[in-house]
Order: sequence, then structure tokens, then C-alpha cells
Amino acid sequence: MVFLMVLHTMSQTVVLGVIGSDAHVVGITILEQAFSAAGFDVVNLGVQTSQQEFAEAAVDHDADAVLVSSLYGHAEQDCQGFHQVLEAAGVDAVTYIGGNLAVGQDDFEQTRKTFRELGFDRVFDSETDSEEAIEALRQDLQITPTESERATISS
Amino acid sequence: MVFLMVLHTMSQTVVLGVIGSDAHVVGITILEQAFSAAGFDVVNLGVQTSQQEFAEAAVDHDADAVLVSSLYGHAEQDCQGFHQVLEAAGVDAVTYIGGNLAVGQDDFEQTRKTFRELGFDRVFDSETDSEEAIEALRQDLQITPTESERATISS
Amino acid sequence: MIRDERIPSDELRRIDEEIRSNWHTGEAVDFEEAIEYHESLPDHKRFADVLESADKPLLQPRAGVPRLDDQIELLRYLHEEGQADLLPTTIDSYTRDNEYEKAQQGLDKARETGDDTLNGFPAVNHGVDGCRKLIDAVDAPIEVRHGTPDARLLAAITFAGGFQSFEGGPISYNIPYTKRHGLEETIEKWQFVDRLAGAYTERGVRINREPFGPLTGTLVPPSIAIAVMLVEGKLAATQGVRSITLGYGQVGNVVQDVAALHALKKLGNEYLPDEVVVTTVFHEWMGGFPPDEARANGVISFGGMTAAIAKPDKVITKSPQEFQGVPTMEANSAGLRTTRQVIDMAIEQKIDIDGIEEEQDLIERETRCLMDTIFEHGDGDVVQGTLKAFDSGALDVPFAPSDSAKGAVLPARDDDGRVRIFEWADLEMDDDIKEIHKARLSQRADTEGREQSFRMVADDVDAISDGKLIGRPQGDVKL
Amino acid sequence: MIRDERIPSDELRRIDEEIRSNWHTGEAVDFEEAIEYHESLPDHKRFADVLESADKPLLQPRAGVPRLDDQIELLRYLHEEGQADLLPTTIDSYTRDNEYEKAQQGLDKARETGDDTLNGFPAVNHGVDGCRKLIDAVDAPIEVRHGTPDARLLAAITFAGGFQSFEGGPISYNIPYTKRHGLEETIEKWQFVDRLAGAYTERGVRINREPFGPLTGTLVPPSIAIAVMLVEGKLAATQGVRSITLGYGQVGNVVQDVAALHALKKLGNEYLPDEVVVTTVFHEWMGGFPPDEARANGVISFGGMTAAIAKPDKVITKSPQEFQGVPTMEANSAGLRTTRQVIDMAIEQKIDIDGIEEEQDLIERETRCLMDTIFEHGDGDVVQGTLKAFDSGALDVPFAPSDSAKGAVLPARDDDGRVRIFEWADLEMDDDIKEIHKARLSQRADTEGREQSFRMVADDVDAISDGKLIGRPQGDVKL
Repeated sequence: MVFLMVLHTMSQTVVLGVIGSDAHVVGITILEQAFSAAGFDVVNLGVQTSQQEFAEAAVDHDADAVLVSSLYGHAEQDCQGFHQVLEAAGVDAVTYIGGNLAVGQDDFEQTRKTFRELGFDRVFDSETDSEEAIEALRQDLQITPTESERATISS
Repeated sequence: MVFLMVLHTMSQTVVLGVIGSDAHVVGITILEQAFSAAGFDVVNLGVQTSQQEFAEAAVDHDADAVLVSSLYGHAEQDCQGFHQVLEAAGVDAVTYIGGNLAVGQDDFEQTRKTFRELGFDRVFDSETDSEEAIEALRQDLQITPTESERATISS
Repeated sequence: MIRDERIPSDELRRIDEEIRSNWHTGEAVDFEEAIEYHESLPDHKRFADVLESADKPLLQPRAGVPRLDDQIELLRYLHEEGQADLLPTTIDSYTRDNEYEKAQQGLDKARETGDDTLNGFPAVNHGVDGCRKLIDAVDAPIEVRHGTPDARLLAAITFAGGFQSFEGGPISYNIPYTKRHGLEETIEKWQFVDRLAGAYTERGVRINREPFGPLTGTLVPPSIAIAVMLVEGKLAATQGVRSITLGYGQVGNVVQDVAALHALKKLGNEYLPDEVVVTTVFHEWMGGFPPDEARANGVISFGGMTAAIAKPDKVITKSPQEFQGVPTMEANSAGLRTTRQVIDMAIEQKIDIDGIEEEQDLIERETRCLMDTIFEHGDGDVVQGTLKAFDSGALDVPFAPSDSAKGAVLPARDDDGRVRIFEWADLEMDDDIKEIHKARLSQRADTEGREQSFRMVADDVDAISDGKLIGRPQGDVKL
Repeated sequence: MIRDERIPSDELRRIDEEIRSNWHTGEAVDFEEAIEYHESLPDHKRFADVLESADKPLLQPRAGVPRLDDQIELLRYLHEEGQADLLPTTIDSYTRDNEYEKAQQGLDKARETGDDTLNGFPAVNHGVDGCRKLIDAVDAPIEVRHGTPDARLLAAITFAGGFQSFEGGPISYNIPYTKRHGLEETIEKWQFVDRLAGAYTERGVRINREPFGPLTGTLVPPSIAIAVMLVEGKLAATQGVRSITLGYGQVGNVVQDVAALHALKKLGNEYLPDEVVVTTVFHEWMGGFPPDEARANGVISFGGMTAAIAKPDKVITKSPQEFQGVPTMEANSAGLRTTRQVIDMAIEQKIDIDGIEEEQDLIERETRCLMDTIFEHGDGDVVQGTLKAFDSGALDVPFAPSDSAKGAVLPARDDDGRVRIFEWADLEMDDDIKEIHKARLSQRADTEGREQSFRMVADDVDAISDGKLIGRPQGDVKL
């Protein structure tokens, strides 16, 4: 089963990076490890990555997904026009964003709405486990169903 | 000089005790040690000592001084009429009180005034060092002048 | 003549009826019905089982307010927000003096005006039903903590009310708490409390009993505290108690505190009968606290660190507001969480400090000297031995307000901060042990360039609240 | 090709003039006049002397606000209420990026509206006079703390402004702070900073330099941190610095932290020239803090306890509000006093923990492997060796955002909570040492019943903020 999953995801490429001037590297390092372990090809752009760098890497590596991390509270301004830049470069990928997306995260539903409107397919808070993001991406890329899904189907 | 001081104070008797229902014993134990070391005869009545017990001990031991301690904040009510009780028993001794004499010790001068009016010759706060009380008692009992006093006289 | 013998059943019944007539709520106590109530409690409310099966130190605060609903709210908060494993119910001062009428007035006033004129929960006045409402409403085991010399009615009502742990003992709730209660009197009264706990135990409801280890809370030499714990443990065991938690109050020197807790556990298992399950409780610093919450947090954390190394079964926590008296529930809960964080960060680490075995050996030897003299004073009877040893001063507690102890022994810290004995008075101790203490204190005197004297004692009493462990001469103090 | 060689005097002058023209306040710098100013300062404001002559760990907080009068008030408060021995002035982010114009706008706005839009004190904009007003107004030594890759103008102005200590270094203020500054570039720029400090030193004004030990602040294996400290210490010594404080950030395991601080001091004295006075600084936990002041106080106290045992020359304290970012001055001061209380209670105690020598030996062997590979990579030249070793990955820092380090090495805690290396990548290390790490991590994996994997790394990163030291699988977590 593990072997099968790896086969299915072998060709799926994920571009990761921390957007803007943010230098928080720990989360992205752990995401890189988690997605690699889950069988994805990972291109980690690291911290302080510009919108243009995300777009170029997505094109160069024919990315299936672009995962944006932001932890310093300025995500909204850093992501203005991001999807237009991706589109202009011809990127057709699932886009996720996660982290501390607003300075005062009192109402995460409002934050989620904001970033959904900016064009992201999924929005995660900083408490999200990497497993959850992997699970979501498997669904969105229609990779082989996970154990829990099959359990649901068969029950 | 030390010998001389001890000679002069040999016959001076101090009665110590914690008045009322107060069970704080540490301060009185240390006072007992300090006055003994300074050459006084000390009668330590311990905690939870009544006005009557102070008076009886002062008479029995022909006390030169009665030192009252109180740390639980109810000193004022515990000492109402204390000097009348002493007088009725025929006690003629210097009287001191010290400790946490009021629940909110914001204005110690007010507290001092209250206890002076109740009849105490000196009133000390809880920060007072035992040396200070000993020094004061030597003055009040006109025991041989201390080094600092002589220094003042000769300068 | 009172001896260390089990109270016969008919005598137990006679005293029980007598003391239950002291206040009207005593009538509601029905032993058989109480057993049924205890049997109905879920496993996680069975104090002895929860404590004895824990795999790391359980935390317990102190807390008690007069009104039932407030006490429920307070304990729930400490359990949920403070993450306390075990809960307390601290009893008010009037109840400790058996002044139930005054306690009732205070409770009535609290109910009418909302003002808390009582400093604890008057369990006798709340009666069996009130206690059970508390037990039912809170989802953790609860202990009765008090300081009552004659706690017979309190025990009868709280045991029937569903409490399964009861602090105190004839020495530990006499010597540090009161001046005039005779030791013989308190031993007799606590024999009843223990006998009642034993009666429940016989029926499968193991009431946990916890002698109060810190005693006067002020620089108590470990061996004195341990000897008192062993005596109280033995007295309780005689009456049928089978779950006994021996206590010890932090002195602030890590090596000595760890050694003392190890010695307490070892000697507890040795001196108490095999059928008793012995656990230990460590009290965070019981002496004067700094008048500053930030510094108080340091003192509390120091206790947590010591607990992580010594691994007692239970820790009684302090709050950063200790200096000012009864803490808010938020501060009480903060003290719990600070302690928890330190313990959880340290407990998985292997922290073996040099010299603990040596110090433990010294503490054990000292304790055996004291136990030997107790047995000798009583011709083998612990009760008579305790009475006579306190009377002669062969057994003594420093800074004891009680007339039942001489209070003539005086402690002081050595150059490493360990509590030694400066003034032995009549305390029974082998000469070679006295020499060890003398040498250690002499070393400190050399360091400080002053004679050994009561000044050291006085300076040490204030040291921790002044921000240090050892009361060095002020000239050396750097801020 | 840049090498570890002292900048010649004429080159020093040329760069000095060039960088002073970058912002108008640079004009006011006059070296001779600055020497006179330093000579006029009282002994208790001479940073190196105060630090090097202390007989117990000195405490220093972090603090910086934009306006001069606010900074004076803040530092006075931390000195008087927090009892800080040494004071900081933390520089704002714009200045760190050499954006003096933006810093000026922020300062102007702060002065007009009272709002602090800058996150620190823009010392370049305040200029020499502004700095001196601060030095004159505050009665303790003050250090410049920042995070600036190119700190040349900042150094020129703050040295002339009377500061006698300056944090940072070419690796420690590059690798953890920025993505794109090349290492060669930052080494060159920091050679100037050190050379300038050396020029003051030659004239009797010993500027203390402090490489930033915690690096990325996240589970950095001690040997990696120490190797970087030794390199930066050597580079500074070459330029004439004679007072160097090597840093280390707490990892939370007492034995490993004490061993690391001992190794840091020992290797510092061994690797740096004899004429350098080496001191050490211990940073309280630099990773994620619990979102709860009570638990944060436990973390802070744990640092104080470690400091009391390891006895570094200086401790950088944290505040209970660490989780939420910049603390109030009251919270900052509270962190100082909590640390002080723990240190003062513990420092006179003899606390020798087993296994420290063994762990220290391992750390020293690891560090020597790294130093050897640096020397080999550079054919004996430390600068070239550092550049090439980082380039090859033989030297690496975990979680490094910089493109100048591979950031491929990954740490995880072992079963005792000590930081080991889980993923070595290309880090140069003897095979027997790698085996030791592997065995320790394997022991943890056995305890937890799971494979060694990056999951342990991820769990460990969050563990302390979640209230534990080791990131055990969640099923085991008890609350």
C-alpha cells in the first residue's frame, strides 16, 4: 500500500516557499521533509521568496502545487496580485497558503475568506499539521484514496 | 568594655511574648536569642500570650522591660487596655511593641502614633533589626553608653 | 495511660456518637450509607488509587472558600485551567478551633452579603450533603486540608461526605499550629480520626491519610520532619489506615531536598507495616516568600525542579501571590502551571547530582537516632515514647509555638545552603553527627568571617524572601 | 581573495571615510575625540571590565525603542526595577537593512505621533550625540544588539557614541537572519567592524565583541554553535579585538547545556589567542515559548537554574511575554528578577550532575571535527575555510534561511532530551560520533515505538511551547 501510494505521487511536484521578507524557515523545512516523505517531488525556495520567484520555479518544474508559507503577519499584502503573476507566467497549479496570516488572528474564518478571494484553493492556520496539508493535496490532485477515505467508503 | 556592658545589663530583665491569638513564633525566638546574647535576662512567654500573662510574668520576674510582638494584624485590638492591666498589677517597666501592627501598613507614622497613645514607649515596624531594639532599650534603661554614642560625645 | 493501640470497635462507636452530637450536622452521618456512597464514586475520584498509580508527580494546590457554589467553581477552575491532578478543600479557622457556631455565622454572612469573612470551607456546617455536592460536582479526587487539633467531627462528616483523603496528625497539626493543646490530647483525638479512616478502609474504601510534613515551615532539619512523619504514619497504621502519604517541605537546597525525599520514602517503607502503601508529598517552599511575583515564580520553579529530580508522588504548589496571603484563583492556577512546565521539561532528563546518597545516609542516621530515642523513651510504645521524648527535649521542632515541644533546637544553613542544627539543646543525636553539623557550620562561619551565632539563624529565616538562599552578612549582599 | 588577515591602517581609514558618507550623521565621528569621550566614562560603564571582573553571572535583557527619551526611561527601569547588570540597545529592522532613510521616517513619526512604528533604536539616525546622551543618562554598561549583515556605519557611530560592546558577526548575523547576503560579503564587512573595535582597543578602549551564539535558535546542536563562535572569535581577534564574549543558546537539557557552556569556554581559550579575554554568554531558551505567562516563567526559571550550575559570565534573559513578541518593560523586568531569584538561590549550592564531563567530551570532539574541516578547507586560512566548508556542507546550520548555508542538517532530541543530529547531510563528522548520535536517537525511537523520522524533528520544534521538552507522539501526552 505504501509502495502504491509512492508510485502514484512520484510525478507530483510541489513548489514551497516563504513569501515576502519573512525569514521564518523552520516550518518550511519541516513541510519539505513531510512532503518528500509522502512521495512528492519538492522544490523548496526557502525564505524571502518573491511572487516572481514562485512563478518561475512553478514553470521550470511544471509544478502541480504551489505552497506558500507566511508567519510574520504581512501575508495579505505580500500576496496581492500573486495569482495574476502565476497566471501571466502560465502556471496551472493548486495553490495553498498557511501560517500566521493576519497579525491578530481572532477570526480565522474571515482570514480564510480573504485569502480564498485572493485566489488560494486552500487556507490553513499555523496549527495545521503537515499531515493535514498532505491529505488535502492528495485529494485535490486526485491521488490514490487514503486509508481513512476508504474506511469511510467501506463503512 | 564588653565585660563592663555585660555587668551593667546582668540584672536587667526583659519579658517577651506574642500577644493575642497570634502563633508567629519565629520572630520572638530570634528576639530571645538576641537579647540573651546582649546580656539581658530574658523571659520568653511564647505565642498566644494574654495581657494578664504578660502582667503576671512582669511582676514575678520584676521585669525592667516588656516587649510585645504581633504579626497577624490584630495588634490594636489585642492591646486595648494593656497598660491599664500592667498598671493594676503594679508593673513599672519600659514597654515596646513591634511587628506587623496594622493590616495595611501604608502609613507607619500613623500606626506608631496609635500605639504610642495606647501607652507603648517605643513602636517598631516588622523590618526592625533586633540590634536596633537592643540599642534602644540600652538607652531607655540608661545602660552604659554604646560606642556610637560615645563617638558622638567625643567628636 | 494512652498507648499505640487500636481503638476497640465499641469504643469507636461510643466516641463517634459522642462527637456527632457536638453539632447538628453530625446526625446525618450513617456509616453503612456512606460506604455505599463511596462505592458509587468513579475510579478517577478514588484518591488513594489515583495517587498510588500515578507515573509522575501529581500536582495539588491549596484552596478553600466558605460557600459551596464558590468552592465548586474554584476547584473546577483549578482542575481545568490550572490542570491540578488532585484538589484540596481547605477548612476555615473557626472549624479548626471547633467553633462551629462562629463558622455558621461566617457562612450565613457569606451567603447573605457575598463577603468571605471565613478563610476556608466550613465542611462541618455544610454537612454530609454539602460535601457530597462538592464531590459530585468536581471531576478529580479531593482532600480535606485544615490544621485542626481535634478533627474528629470534621473527619466523621467529610468521610461520610465522600472525601477520601485527610491531611494532618496529632504532632503535625499540634506543634506548629497551637500553643496549648497537649500532645496526649491530640494523639488521643487523632487515634479516633485514624481509626475511623481504618473502619472505612476495612470496608474497601481506602481513606488516604497525609501527616503534615513541613511542620513549622521554617528551616526544619529533614530528620526531625521525617521522624515526626514516621511516628504519625505508625500511629495511623495501628488504627487501620492503609494509604499514607508522608510529607516534606522544601528547604531550598536541591541535594538535601532530594536526599530527604528519598530517605522519607525509604524509611517510610521500613518503619511502617508492609500492608501500608506509602507515598510521599513535597511541599514547595513554606517559608517567607519574596514580596514580588516575579521572584516568587523563581522560588516556585525551584521547587518544581527539585520535584522533577526527586520524583515524589505529589507536589503541593505555591502561588506567585504567596507573599500577600490567599491568592486569586488565577494566581493559584499560575503556580500550578509554572510548576508543571518545569517538571515536564525536566522529568525525562537524567539528572543525578553528586552527594545525594551521602546526604541521604546522614539524614537516615539522624532519623534513626530520633526514632531510637522515641522507642527507648516509651519502652517500645510509640505514643508514650513521643510524649516523653518531646517532654525531655530529646525530640524537638525548631520554632514550635506549642508548649508541648521545647522549641529550643535552632537550625542554620551551612556554606552550601543545607539546613544544619546550630543549637541542639536536648535533641538526642550521636556525637559524631553533631560534629558533622558543627564542622559544616564552622565552614560557613569561616566563609563569612563571623562567629557561629543566632544571627545566622535570623539571617537565614529572611534570606529567601530577600532573594537569596543563605543569609550572608549584609555587607556581602550585591543587588 | 579574502583571507583572515588584519586590515591595514590606510585601508581601515579609506573604508571608514567611505561608509561614514553613507548617512549624514557619519560626519560627526572623530576617532581621537571619541577616545577622549570613552576615557571620560566612569569604571562602572566600561563594559569589558565590568563583565570580565564579575564574580557571578551578570544579567542582561533585550530592549530597544525608537525615541531617545523613551530608550533612556526603558533602560533606567530595567536597571533599577529589573536589576539588570548590563543593558542592551536593540536596533530597529530598517537600520539592520541599512535603510537609514526609512528609519528616519519611522523616527520622525515616532517623535510626532508617539507611535512606535520602528521596532528598535535607530542609532545611526540618533548619531554620535544621541548615543552619548543615552550612555550618559544610564548608569550601567550598554551593548548594541541588532542583527545587521553590514554593520559598519552602525559600529562607527555607536563606538564613537560611547557604546563599548557590540553583538554579532559575519556568520551569526548572516545565516540566521537573511537569505541573500553572501558569506564572503558579510565576512569582509565584519572584518571592518572588528578592525575598528581593534583600533579602539589599541588605544586602551577595549570594545567587547559578542558573536551571536543561538544562531537559528531552533535545536542547534552545541558543536555547530561552538564552531561558529570559535570562527567568529578568531576573526575578531585577528583584527585586534581583545574582549570576546562567546554565546550559546539554551537547548533545555541541563547536562548538555552545562557541558556546552564548559566546552565553549575551554575551546574559546584554546582556539583564540592568549591576549584575548574570553567570556561566555548564555541565552535563555530562544525557541518557541508557551502562550501562557505562567508556563513561560517555568521556561525562564529553567534557564536560570542552568545558568546557576554552568556559571557563564552573562545571561540574556527572556520575559514571560515572549510568546506575544516585544514585552512590556514590566514583563521584561519580571523575567530578569525571576532569573535572578533562581540563580541567587542555586549558585551557592554545589550541584555536580553526573555525565557532564562525558557530554562535554563529546561536544569537544565534534567541535574539533568541524574546526579541523574548516582549517582543511581553507588550507589553514579560517576565512577561506569557512566559505568553502559552508559551500560544501561540511559546515552547516539547521534551519538556516540563508542561501550561504545548505541548511540540510536536521536535529532531533534523544530519549534524555539532548539535541542530536538526525540528518547529517554533508556535515563533516567522525563516523564513531555519528554512531553515538544514531544509537541515542534509536533509543528514543524504541521508547516511542516509532521509526526515526523528520516527525521527531517537527514534534521537537513545538515541544517546549506545548509544555514538554521532548516531542513524544501525541498519544502519550497527558495533560
